[in-house]
Amino acid sequence: MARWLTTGAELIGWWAVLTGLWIVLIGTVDTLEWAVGAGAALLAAGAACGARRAVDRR
Amino acid sequence: MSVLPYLIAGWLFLIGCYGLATSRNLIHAVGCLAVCQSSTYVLLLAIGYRDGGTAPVFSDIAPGSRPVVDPVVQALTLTDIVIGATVTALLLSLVIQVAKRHRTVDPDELSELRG
Amino acid sequence: MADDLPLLLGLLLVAAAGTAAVLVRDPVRQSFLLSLFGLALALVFLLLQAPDVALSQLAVGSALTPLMVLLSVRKVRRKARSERREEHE
Amino acid sequence: MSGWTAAAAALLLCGVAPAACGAATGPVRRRVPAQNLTTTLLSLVILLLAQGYGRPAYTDPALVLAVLGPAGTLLYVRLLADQLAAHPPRPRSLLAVTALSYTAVPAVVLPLCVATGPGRAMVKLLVIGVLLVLGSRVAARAVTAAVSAGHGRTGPAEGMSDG
Amino acid sequence: MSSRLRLWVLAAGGLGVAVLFVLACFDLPAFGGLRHPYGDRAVHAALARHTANTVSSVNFDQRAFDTLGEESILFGSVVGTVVLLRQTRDEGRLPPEPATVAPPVRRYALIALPVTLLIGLYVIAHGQLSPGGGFQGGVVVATALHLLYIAVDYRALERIRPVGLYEVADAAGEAAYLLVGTAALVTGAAFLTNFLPYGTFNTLSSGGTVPLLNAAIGVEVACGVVVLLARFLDQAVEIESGDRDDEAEAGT
Repeated sequence: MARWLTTGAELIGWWAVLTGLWIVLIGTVDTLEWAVGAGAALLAAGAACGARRAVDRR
Repeated sequence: MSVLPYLIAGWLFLIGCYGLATSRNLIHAVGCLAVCQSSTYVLLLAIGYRDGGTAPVFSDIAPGSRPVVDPVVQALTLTDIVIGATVTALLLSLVIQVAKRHRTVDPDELSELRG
Repeated sequence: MADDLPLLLGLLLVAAAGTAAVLVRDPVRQSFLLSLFGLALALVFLLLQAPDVALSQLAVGSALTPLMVLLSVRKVRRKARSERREEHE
Repeated sequence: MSGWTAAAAALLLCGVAPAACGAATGPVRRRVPAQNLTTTLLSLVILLLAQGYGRPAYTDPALVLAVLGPAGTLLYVRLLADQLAAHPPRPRSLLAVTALSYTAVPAVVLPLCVATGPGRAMVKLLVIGVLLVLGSRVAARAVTAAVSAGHGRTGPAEGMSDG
Repeated sequence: MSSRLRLWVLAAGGLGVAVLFVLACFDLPAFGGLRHPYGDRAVHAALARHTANTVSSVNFDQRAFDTLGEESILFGSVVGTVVLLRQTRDEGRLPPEPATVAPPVRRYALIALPVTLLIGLYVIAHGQLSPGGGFQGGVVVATALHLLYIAVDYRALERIRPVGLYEVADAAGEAAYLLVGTAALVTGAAFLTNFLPYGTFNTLSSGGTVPLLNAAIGVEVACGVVVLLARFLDQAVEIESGDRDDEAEAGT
């Protein structure tokens, strides 16, 4: 249970940071940008968590 | 300046050909081929250039506010760069196969093998 | 003329890096020069007002091409070394 | 030619060209740090050109170079670890290269930030600056680590073994 | 042919090419000239279709069929590499050894991987607006994953890289491009016509089919490069010829 919580917190933390980064990168902000940015950030956050686990399980 | 970019493109092509013909290592030859290929990029983009022009990308400037360079040659070049990289990968894998089968990557030794 | 100065520098850099990349015969050393050649090309593309093409060249030239070349060198040399060792036995 | 473009040309001539010469010649121990310095400085040149041409869109190549440049350097460190361990670079020269990028990055990025004015574009510039500093720092650390790992082991050939 | 003779032949050919090329250079439109009929028309057409990045418009709309050909070359060379570098019967596999990596380098890789991935996705998604597109962004995305090999080790990369999945996605990217093109046929237009509404200029949804084709190319390039590099890494790190034994620590 605790592991799920930490993984979830890690994912959400990365997701928030990366969505912020996306908003910094783009030119004009609108709803679709937010949606696409959030999706891309979720993908990258998933990759971040997967990479960390792959490195830790060595 | 008016023909210098063209001449540089030609020079890259010729020096790449020289490297290809005199190479003693197939991996080196693949690198020379990449140099040859790049000459076409320089030539194409130089032809599309316009004095005082800017990129034909209107995300941050209003259309028509500034003269723009030719987008067609840019489109040709940018796809070819990525395609060129994968073709380089194909050639390198051929080199690895040659090394496996003939135990050498020297083209001269390879032609001796064929007799 | 002054406006063309960066472009002139970039073109000379490209010519020098390309020539050096051909004349250096060792593939490992050549991979450094190919990476520099890629960077110089990207600069020239940007100076020719082609940021898309510069981006393409940077993406390919900075990591992908050197990685493939170095991995091939490694495979080929490793092969050659094991063959040579066999002959000695 | 605007001041920014002139600055870019100057950085190209006095920064990128010597660094590229360093990466093109000499032993691997000099090539690897010089290659990293070249990518860092080139990224700064691109930022200056973007400002000189008045095109914020031109910063995207600098952004990509800021993340892929260190990746390229780490790649050389990784695959040429045995050569680096056999002939390690002097710590002083590594330090000099890192110090050079530490000074060059703020010296270019901060004036650009002032010229851009507050806003998301400025944050983007700062992100690129942070990525460049982090990248040159980690490249130097990786070289040092490869050298010390090579010394900790028995044979130099071990450096290329891999997983 | 002796190498001496070969050099003479090369010199003669090179000299001929050089002379003809220099003569041709002086007949080319002068560098920086102001007349670009094709470019002007392409810019006009791109603006008419609400695509801010004219280069993407040329690639994925005005010359989309040409890009299909380019993409097929890419697909073909990926397939060719996979076939050439497969593991043959006389080759064995060595499990990759863990590499010793300095903690700061590993930390950097863990931070840089998602950031690079996001930048790659940004480059793909904004291909029709700012410089970038599927070709460039795909390579950035693929490089992002390989940070795990470069800065950690091969076993870590193998855990987040199921190659089979990427092979399927590579083919799916190619198929998606064709399907978008065929969808135009259904609406009664020609193959690969831009049939979707063009949208508001300079927003993410502008350009009609351009963003879709861009995304398809992005998927294909990213997955194609991952598959390519997987083969190279397998050959360089894992696969050993039959006579291997003491080769565990061999290298360059």
